[in-house]
Amino acid sequence: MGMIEGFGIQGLQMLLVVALAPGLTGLVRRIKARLMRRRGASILQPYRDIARLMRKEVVLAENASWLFRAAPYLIFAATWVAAALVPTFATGLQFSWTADLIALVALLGSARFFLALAALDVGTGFGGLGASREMMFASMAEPAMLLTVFVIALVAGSTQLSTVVQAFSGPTVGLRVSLGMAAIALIIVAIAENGRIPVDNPSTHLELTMVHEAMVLEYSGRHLAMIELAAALKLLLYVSLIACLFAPWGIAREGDGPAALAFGALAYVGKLAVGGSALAAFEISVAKMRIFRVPSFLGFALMLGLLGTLLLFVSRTL
Amino acid sequence: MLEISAAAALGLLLLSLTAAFLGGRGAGPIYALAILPCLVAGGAGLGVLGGAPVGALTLPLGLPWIGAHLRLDSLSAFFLVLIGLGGAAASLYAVGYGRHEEDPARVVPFYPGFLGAMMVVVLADDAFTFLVAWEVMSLLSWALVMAHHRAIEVRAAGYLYLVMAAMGTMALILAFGLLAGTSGDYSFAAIRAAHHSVAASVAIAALVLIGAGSKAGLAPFHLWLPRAHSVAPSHVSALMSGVMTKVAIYAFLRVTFGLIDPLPWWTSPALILIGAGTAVLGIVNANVASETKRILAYSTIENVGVIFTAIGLAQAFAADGLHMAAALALSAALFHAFNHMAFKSLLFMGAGAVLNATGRRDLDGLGGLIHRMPVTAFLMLVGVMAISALPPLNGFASEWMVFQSVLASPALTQLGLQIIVPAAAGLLALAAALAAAAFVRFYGLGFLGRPRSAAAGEAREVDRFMLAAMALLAALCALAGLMPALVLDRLAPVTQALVGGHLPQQLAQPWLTLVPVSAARGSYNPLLVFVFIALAASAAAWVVHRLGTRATRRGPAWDCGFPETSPLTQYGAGSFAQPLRQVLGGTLLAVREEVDMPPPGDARPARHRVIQHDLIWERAYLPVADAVQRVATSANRLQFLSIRRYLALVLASLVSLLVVLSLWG
Amino acid sequence: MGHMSFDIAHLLAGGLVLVSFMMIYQDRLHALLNTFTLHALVLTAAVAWQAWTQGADHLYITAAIALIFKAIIIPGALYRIIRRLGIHREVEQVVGTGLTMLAGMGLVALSIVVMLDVTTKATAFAREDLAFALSVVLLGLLMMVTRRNAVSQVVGFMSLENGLILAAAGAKGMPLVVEITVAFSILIAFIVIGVFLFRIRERFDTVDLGALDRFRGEMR
Amino acid sequence: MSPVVLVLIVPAAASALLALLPGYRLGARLNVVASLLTFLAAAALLVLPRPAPNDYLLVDDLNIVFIVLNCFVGLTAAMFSAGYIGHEIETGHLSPPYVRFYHAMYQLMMFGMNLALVTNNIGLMWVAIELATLTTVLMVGIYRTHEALEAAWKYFILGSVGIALALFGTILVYVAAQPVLGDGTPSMVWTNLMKGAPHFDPALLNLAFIFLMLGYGTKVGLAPLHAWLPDAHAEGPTPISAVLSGLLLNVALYAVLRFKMLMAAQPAAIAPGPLMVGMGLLSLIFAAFMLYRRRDIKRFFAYSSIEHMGIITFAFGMGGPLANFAGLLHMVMHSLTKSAIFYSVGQIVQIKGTQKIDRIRGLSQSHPALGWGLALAILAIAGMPPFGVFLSEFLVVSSTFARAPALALLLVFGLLVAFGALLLHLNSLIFGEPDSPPTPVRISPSAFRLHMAIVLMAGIYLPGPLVDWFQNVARLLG
Repeated sequence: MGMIEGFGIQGLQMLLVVALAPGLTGLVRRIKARLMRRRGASILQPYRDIARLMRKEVVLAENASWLFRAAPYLIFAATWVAAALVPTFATGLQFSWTADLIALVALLGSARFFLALAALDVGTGFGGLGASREMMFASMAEPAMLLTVFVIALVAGSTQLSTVVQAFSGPTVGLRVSLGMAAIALIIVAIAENGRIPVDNPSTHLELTMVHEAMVLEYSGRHLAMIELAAALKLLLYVSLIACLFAPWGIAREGDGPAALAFGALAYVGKLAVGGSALAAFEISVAKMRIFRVPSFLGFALMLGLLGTLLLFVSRTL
Repeated sequence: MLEISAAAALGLLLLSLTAAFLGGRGAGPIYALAILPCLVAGGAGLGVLGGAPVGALTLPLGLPWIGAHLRLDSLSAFFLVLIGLGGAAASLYAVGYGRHEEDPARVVPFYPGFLGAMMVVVLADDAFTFLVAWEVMSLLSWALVMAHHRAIEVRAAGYLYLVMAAMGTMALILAFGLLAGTSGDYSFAAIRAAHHSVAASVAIAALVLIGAGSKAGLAPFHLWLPRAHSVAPSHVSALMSGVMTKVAIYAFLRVTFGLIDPLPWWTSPALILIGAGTAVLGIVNANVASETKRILAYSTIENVGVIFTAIGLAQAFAADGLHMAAALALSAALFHAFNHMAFKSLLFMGAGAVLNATGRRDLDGLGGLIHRMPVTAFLMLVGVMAISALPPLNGFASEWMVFQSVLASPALTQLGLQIIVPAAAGLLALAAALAAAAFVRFYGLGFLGRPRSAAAGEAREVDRFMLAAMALLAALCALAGLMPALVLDRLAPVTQALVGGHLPQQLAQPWLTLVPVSAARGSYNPLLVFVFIALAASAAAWVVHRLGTRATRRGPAWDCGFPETSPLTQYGAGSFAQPLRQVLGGTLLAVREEVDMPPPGDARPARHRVIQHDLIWERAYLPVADAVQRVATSANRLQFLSIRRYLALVLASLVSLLVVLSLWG
Repeated sequence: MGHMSFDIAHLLAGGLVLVSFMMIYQDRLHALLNTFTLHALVLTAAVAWQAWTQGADHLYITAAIALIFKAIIIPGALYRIIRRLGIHREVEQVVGTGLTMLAGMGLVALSIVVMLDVTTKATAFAREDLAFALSVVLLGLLMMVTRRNAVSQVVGFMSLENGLILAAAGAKGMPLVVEITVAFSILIAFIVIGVFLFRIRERFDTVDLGALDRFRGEMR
Repeated sequence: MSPVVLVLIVPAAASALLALLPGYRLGARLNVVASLLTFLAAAALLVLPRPAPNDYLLVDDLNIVFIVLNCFVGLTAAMFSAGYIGHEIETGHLSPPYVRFYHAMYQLMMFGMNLALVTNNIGLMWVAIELATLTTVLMVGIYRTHEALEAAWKYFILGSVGIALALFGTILVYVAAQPVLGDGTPSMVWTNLMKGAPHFDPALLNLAFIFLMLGYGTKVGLAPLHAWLPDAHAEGPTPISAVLSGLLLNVALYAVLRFKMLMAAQPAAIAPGPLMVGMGLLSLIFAAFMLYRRRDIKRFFAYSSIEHMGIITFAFGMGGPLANFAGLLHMVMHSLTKSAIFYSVGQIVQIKGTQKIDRIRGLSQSHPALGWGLALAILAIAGMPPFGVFLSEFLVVSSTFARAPALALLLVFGLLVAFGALLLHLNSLIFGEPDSPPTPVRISPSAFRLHMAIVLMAGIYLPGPLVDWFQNVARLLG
């Protein structure tokens, strides 16, 4: 593959994820609304929201520091770079080797780190509440995710996502208990990390139940737009990650022609739609849990991840 | 090179004597003078890592019949670089920090000697010289810890520290006793030449683990560390946490990878689990501690745990003959040691700067310092990002390497290890995530938000020496994070010597990517990640500012419409820790919370009390202390007997000896 | 002659052990001092007999010292002390007489076992003597341990020392015996003076431990 | 005149002279001068060719260590004593007649100890040790307080019983030697005994050794025979505490070592090692625990002396070139360090007017030189480098662990327990808020500094000839 072409695909993918992310959020909201017998807003509503926010004046708290103002961009950038690393419709991206799965987890961690710091910056009670809960969730979710990464990497012999996807789409992997566990763990982590029901409620503004929203309470205008976009990107990232790992069908290989690329893109959009619908369906069928039930929910993921690694060795040595 | 570094160490020791004669006067020049030998020694170490010949030297000192042997090989050189860098930065910092010392006569005379002793430890090539330097290092750092001796907790911390240090030294003496046998030749050359049985090797390794581990802060010998590190003057805390723990790691590596035959594989699970357990234990405590320097000290325990886990991995791989994997794990351990030196020193210096500016070390008395001390706050942000293992800084680079070496575990032949390694990796992942939580709390409460005390509200930025030292270390964190190849390539001779393999040359990889094994296995390019993030962030900012608006207005905080003016309504150290305390503290800390809620209509305030226990302290340390005291009390009755009873003792000993003799004969 | 001299030496040494037992048996100070005088007299006889059989004239000096100092001066001084302190009829054993006697028996048996087991090559003469001397030493120590009163402890110490003199006299041709006797006599004189001057009685041993603590300058 | 004779005559003559001379200043000076002369004579022994041993005097590699050390500490203690006594007279603790008596006794004690060390005759050795004991008894009781008399009395009675036991042991050695070496003096001469030892009755030697070990062991201060030692150290004048710890214990130990060599020369006899090892360990561990509850600073360091005598006895009991070397070195280092500690403590007690540990606080704040000096000395005695005690402890522990791990573990246990106690009291003595304003120190610290300099030097650099000599002695000890 030529250099220019590689850059092109890479750039295309980066733009694609940004472009699709609000759409996915909108889709989920829409389906949720329909399932609850509401009409719901258009799928495009998140785009409109973001555009509107961008044009609005920012109201900064008096004692907000530069960190508060820089954080939205950093959060967005980190999430975006992470999202760009996940193969969406094609593997063998030009810069896929810059970071692997572990780095991807860490990039998301960076975004969260800055978000939590920003939440503490103004010095309100809600900011601290959100940040402390978020970090508590993260301290369970991140190791769970890393353990699933280990399962995947041990099966595929690599932490490089392109390599992993190629390996998984090949015939050698087959069906494995460990991978199943890893998939469930990853889904749980995805729910928690994106602040979906039952862990958090993305649409709540009831103070005591919120986590993510509590952290961004002081943001407004373009800053809030960046954060909303980052949140949407994160959801997209997780869905694409789960899709490319556990449903690697249709992804264009390195060196495939434009037809394969087009098919890959189509398949990708399809997978997003399916993932979004599944999420929506799941969200309306469960109730939000109490805050201190969440750790055991995430602990379950952690256990699954650990069990996955253990079973991997047991089943292989048997 | 050896001569130069030995001269540097000697120079530092002499500087100590000079300072002792000056009795606390001339602190600034002495600290400034201490920088030079550190740089020289660090340079000499770099020289050896860069291929200068290994030097050896015998001085007619120490143990009379063998003399004092010194040797500078690649392992020593690496740690010498570490000491040199950490020491130079701490000394530069101290030029400024030392001005505010209330009683410099209790700090300055011990400080250069402490640095010098650490250098001698890594240079020593015989057991006696090693132990003397080791103990002098402990002793001088103890004296430094006792600098503010008027506070009872300082004395208690110093006591615990030196007793634990003595215990560690005893373990090392026993280990060297086994190593040298009865011949009395304690030089490392003779020890290397001797053969040790497997049982002896394992016993030696266990003793060294106790000896070096207690100095490094390995659980369950870690309890002195948060106490002592947090009460020492801050530049000393930086050295103790950043550098002295590394000297302890050096000791462990020196003995287990150099002086004894390779250990059997079944010793490594113990090491790995102790390391991983230490990491989690340390960082959980860091999450609930409420003093800045104590949080940092607990985090040191975590990082030491990570390093020991990596060393355990290296040992497991080496025992299986997997030299490449062993080299990867060992490189990860050493790289992490290097990184920890950089960011932990930086963080302690920052905590010291805050202490200096506000007089507070409790998070509940800080806040808002990002406005009052912008430079310190920025440098500390680099530090907390590095220690929280966030890309593209150095903490993540070494953490990443540790995980990469975990992923080499399928090559291991023992099922037990195959199972334990990922489990330990899970613990490390937990520790890493908890570290991020701890440092969000640390930074968020300390530097962000509104000041929680008048002192924090009136803080002033510290002087340029302190800032320069912190800036240097922050730059080091960034450099080692963005171009890990610069450090990793220097490690090749070390890993080659210790485990017989080394990583491929990293500087030669395209785009300066970090490729430990092969590109297909996993690679990470911090430079590009950094560039991407920077580009993405600035592109986003540009687009937003271009398409949207730049308008900004300042107003009161929103806070759901009910902004509260008192800074005490912010989250504090206890409240931020509450979720994690609730989740993890139940078992690890035996936390209990008591809420006293007045009935409706009652005007008295509600009370919330957290009862927290350190189980290791209560179940392991206090019983020992109690037992000693009990025995002492009952033995003490013998002080108050009458002469008749003393005579009865004499008669009893005489008769029993005679009976023994008659039975024997 | 050889047999006869051995028998007499044996008899006298055995007599000394017997008197030691009598001393342990005494529970009144006055009677104890009387018995000790007897102890010193038997020692004098034993040493004089050794001087005669060994032909060692310097042992006569030892015998004389034993007679004059131990049988006359010291008991006399101690009589005065106990009368002045008014304790001459006091019962002051810590352990009951029977038990003490039993322990004494054990000690004698022990010393005989140890000695007989041991000195197969030495002359029977020295061997028997040493066994008895060791018994006297141990019994003296036992007496110091089982008595509460300073005076009877001094007596115990002196009987211990008598055993040493017996041993030294029994060792054929041992030099410095006289010097040692003199040295010990000085020691005992010191002790007696100490008892006399400082009224050690209450400090030597007392039931009141609180008082002891005060004296030792260190409270519990 | 041979230096050996001088070592004996100078103190004896000085004692007589001091008994006659009035005036404590003159007496103190003369005391120092006499000690200096004695020390010079002892030093001359090192250099000059040694006299051949005769029936009464013997100078060999072993006892020369003790003699030189003895005379050196005797000298520095006399120097310290001069300042100390001056202060005691000023404050009225002592009256001039008592001081005259004190000085005379001091030299008499030196005479007794030197005699015990140079004599070639085990009977004379016994007499000399008794003499040294008696003189120290008198000096311990010199303050004539209840406590001092009590301590002196205890020392006296326990010492007398010990001496009696030692005498019985000496008689037994004679009885064992007499069939081989003949009647009379030859059978009590050390050099003859060593030659004849292989033919002695082993069983008699066994019995003798038990009595000698217990008898002289009482003087060494080994548990459970130690009871006199803490009180005697605590209640006597501090120079005498220094001399007791630094010298008298060594002299008794010397006697034990001599008889240990004798035992070793007869292979059929029981090995003396286990008994010494056992008593050494018992003393170490017992004293280590006793250190915790001490409230009197001098008694505290007295227990530390018991602890160290335990270590030394242990080392000699283990035997072998490394352990013997270590034991010898440890003995020298302990003497120097402990007497230095007592010099320092003497000043502190005079400044603070109390021996109670909890009334002495924050010395590093109120008297920096004195406080840091004491801190260094305590750390030195606790076995911290770069002081000499560390070298010997390192050798004892490491060499023992390679031979008898269990014993080494016990040893380490005792050392750590003792370390904990030493540090505990160091913390309260040296650090914290001082409870009284600084008062000037008047006694010159030269004796203290001299000792500490030597101890520091030994920890870093031991001169080659000294090492050769010590190694030679270590070989002699077997």
